[in-house]
Amino acid sequence: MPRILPDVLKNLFRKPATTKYPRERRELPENFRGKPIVDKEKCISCGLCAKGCPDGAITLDEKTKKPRIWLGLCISCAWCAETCPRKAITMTKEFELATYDKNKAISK
Amino acid sequence: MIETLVYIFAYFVFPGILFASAVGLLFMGIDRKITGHMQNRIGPPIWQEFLDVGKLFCKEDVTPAAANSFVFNCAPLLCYGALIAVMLLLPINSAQPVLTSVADLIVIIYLLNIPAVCMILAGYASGCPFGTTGSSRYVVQLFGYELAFIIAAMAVAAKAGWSLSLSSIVAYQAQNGWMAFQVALIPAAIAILIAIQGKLLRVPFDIPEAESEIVHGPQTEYSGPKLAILRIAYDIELFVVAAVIVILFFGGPVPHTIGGVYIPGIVSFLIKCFGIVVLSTLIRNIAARLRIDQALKFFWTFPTLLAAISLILVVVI
Amino acid sequence: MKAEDVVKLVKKQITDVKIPNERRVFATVDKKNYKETLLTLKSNDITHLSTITGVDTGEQIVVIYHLDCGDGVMLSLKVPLPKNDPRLQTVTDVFPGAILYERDLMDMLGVKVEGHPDPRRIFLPEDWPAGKYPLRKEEAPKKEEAKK
Amino acid sequence: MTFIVPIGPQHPALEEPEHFRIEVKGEEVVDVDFRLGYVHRGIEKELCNRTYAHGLFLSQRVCGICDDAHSSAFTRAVEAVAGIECPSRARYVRTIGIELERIHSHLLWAGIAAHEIGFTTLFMLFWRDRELALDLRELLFGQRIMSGEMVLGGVRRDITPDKVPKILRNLDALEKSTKHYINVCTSDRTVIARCANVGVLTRQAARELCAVGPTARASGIDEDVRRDDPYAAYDEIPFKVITERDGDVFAKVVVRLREILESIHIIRHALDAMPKGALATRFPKKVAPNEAVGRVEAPRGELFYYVLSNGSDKPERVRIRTPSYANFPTIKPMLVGSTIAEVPIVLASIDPCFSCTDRITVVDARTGKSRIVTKEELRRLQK
Repeated sequence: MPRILPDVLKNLFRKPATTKYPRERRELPENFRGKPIVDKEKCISCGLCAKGCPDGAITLDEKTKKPRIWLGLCISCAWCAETCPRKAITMTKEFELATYDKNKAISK
Repeated sequence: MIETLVYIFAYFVFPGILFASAVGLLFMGIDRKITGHMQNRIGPPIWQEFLDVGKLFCKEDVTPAAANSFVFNCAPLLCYGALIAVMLLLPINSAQPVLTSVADLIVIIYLLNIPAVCMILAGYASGCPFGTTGSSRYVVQLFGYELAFIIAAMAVAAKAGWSLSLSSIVAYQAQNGWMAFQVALIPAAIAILIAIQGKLLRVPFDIPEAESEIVHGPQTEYSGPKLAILRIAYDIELFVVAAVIVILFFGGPVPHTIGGVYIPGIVSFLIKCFGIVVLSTLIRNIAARLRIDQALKFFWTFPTLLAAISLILVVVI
Repeated sequence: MKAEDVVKLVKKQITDVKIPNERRVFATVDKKNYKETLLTLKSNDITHLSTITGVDTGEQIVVIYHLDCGDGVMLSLKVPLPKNDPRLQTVTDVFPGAILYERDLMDMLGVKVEGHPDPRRIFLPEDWPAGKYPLRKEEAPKKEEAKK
Repeated sequence: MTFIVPIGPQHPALEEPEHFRIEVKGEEVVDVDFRLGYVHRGIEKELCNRTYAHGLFLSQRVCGICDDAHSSAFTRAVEAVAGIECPSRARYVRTIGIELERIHSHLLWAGIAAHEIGFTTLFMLFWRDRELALDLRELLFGQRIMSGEMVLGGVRRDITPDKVPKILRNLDALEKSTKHYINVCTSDRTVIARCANVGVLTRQAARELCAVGPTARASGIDEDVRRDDPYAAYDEIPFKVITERDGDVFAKVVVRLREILESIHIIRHALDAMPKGALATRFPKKVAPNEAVGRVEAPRGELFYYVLSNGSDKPERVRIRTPSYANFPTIKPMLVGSTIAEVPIVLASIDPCFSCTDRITVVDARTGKSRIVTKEELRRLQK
């Protein structure tokens, strides 16, 4: 008698482990690293984040000198969030970043 | 004139194309849903098979250059036609099948083999190495399970007074109880249930279509409507083979009255078929796929022996 | 097999031995007798060749054989080769596992390994230009293309 | 007449692109020749072009599954080059990260192996329980796979005491289900039929071809970098190295599943023996010219890094030799003589990680003649 049989029959009455993803969402732990966002007021445009970013995804805006993160290159390693002296950059819980428009893939 | 109209209605609607396809696809959908829950996941909705087949019909129809196009194109149709023919010859809602006194057990067994032969031809004709490997495996497996299947069917025919016609078998079972409960025929019932696991290419024996080794075996090169027809044919085969087993072993379309509620023949027939499909799904979910040589060795020893024992028991006693 | 007695084994052939910590030994051996060194090591049942590294130091190509000599001691044998014509005998007869690392050397650094059983190109595409070797010094990496 | 069954580069059994040409006589495999290089990204050249801190993020992405292994090997090599010693609390957090990754990597492999032999239920159950380990990594390090936990000289995020109960709860559930799976795999007749004495790698062949990791340990070679050459906190944590004798696919399944139990044991021990202390030390920008070897026991075997520094803030040469690269020659002795049905399960049994290998790839060909089968020849052979 295969030992997996009781397992399979019990599964029939157990709650399925999978969820209907787009409709039901799983809550994420608090230090989840998703899309980085920049808080313009706190930022003193020191440029540390742009130097520290491993992929060079952060460039300083010409006029406002505030960081602009291109999500195409960003690997959400939260290195900028750590090295920022004013903690201006924080990691959100957002991970669905697919867009059709390249210009939208920038975290202002 | 009325006779041909009845026949046309029977062919296209009731036990024919519409009914068989709908029930087959529904059974397969429920089968996938149960498999999902057995693997602790939600699984697709029950009507998923209809959606899949519908999508496939809208897809482009491709015939590979290297394929032998005539055989490649007409294999699915032949396979589908044979199964619908079997549906007409089975006593579904009453002891009399649609085409009375034309066919008996031998024709049924022969017609049930045509889908397998078509698949083998399709595999060789598709000109892709996976197809050829899949077909050669299918031939080996065909000899494996067919032996047990035929011996078990003969045992039932012998028990029902050496008559090969299905209606007489159903009639025999109506008088003195289901065949499966006869002591002599219990080994044959077990043997045939294992044999259909091989006939329907279900997991312990889905070697011709081993998706991790040879992609989809004979059906690798199929796409679009041809693949849709093959899918419907496979689902109907699932229903038809279960139907044959119900007729041979579990009393066929016999109306019951349980607790004052009158259950018509066709409903009890469908329930019993569904029972067999669920049993096959259970076996599918608790075993890994065997190699072709192991499968052949298994088929020729265990189920064939059981079927032979019950045949001897029936003939001797 | 401690680091010191690994060094004692092949004392004669190796020069400028460095032992940074008790489980690492770096040594250089000359092109002529690197094969016997490997043979003597193999005879003292050091069979695990971790890998073969090729380093292009500008004026010469150094081929390093990294051998795991049991309980964690790692011997790295360096064989310097002239840049213009780097040539080596194969060690697949001593360490069959090296069949792949040598093909990697041939592809990436252009070191000719004679007697290799199957000197096919290993991972560069067939139509890769013959003379170019990616890990050589003169192959400068492509400039960072302009970002967004 | 032998004909060639091409498997890959796109094939349901292979989760990454590689191309195998299996020369077959009927069902029996006569010869194996594979061609890789489809995911080659030239990481070694790129590492010499980045500073050490940025190189760490790149080295993590050599392999999609074992990123902690690569970052611990890179940090071990670079810290040895720079002569930096990482604080003890960071060593414990690193050990926990590495062992959690070993658990989810082994469960991932077990699921794929079950899929290869057609046991879809086991495949689904393995991957359901893998979520327990991935949830832990998400809780502790922020992301399921690319944890980015290690930094040169220490660790970025601490394991605070309030997370410990959740870790222990998940570990208990994992232990219970892994024990159940070991019973299932060792007792199920169809699994035994498909895995026992299939793709056998004899101990002598494994030693000669320098196989590493579970592939070698399944053939009886008692080698484990965590015990022989301890790094992180492995010298302070007692654990057993698991070996089997007969070297077939079944032994590899058992070795990997029992290693999961060992990993759970290591994490529990590391959790309650974690010392207080700093998380990271400063890492100098420039590193004096030096060379060092960093070895780590990745889930698939011994991962080897060699770093040569030249005084600037960029390494002079980084050599990465991944475990799958070492295990690849062993495929030939395992496969020749078996049947096509066994090819996927034997290929999967060394748990090949082609993105790892492809940064340097490998082709093992039949000895003597080497010929490239052209497209037409393949087509003609198939007729």
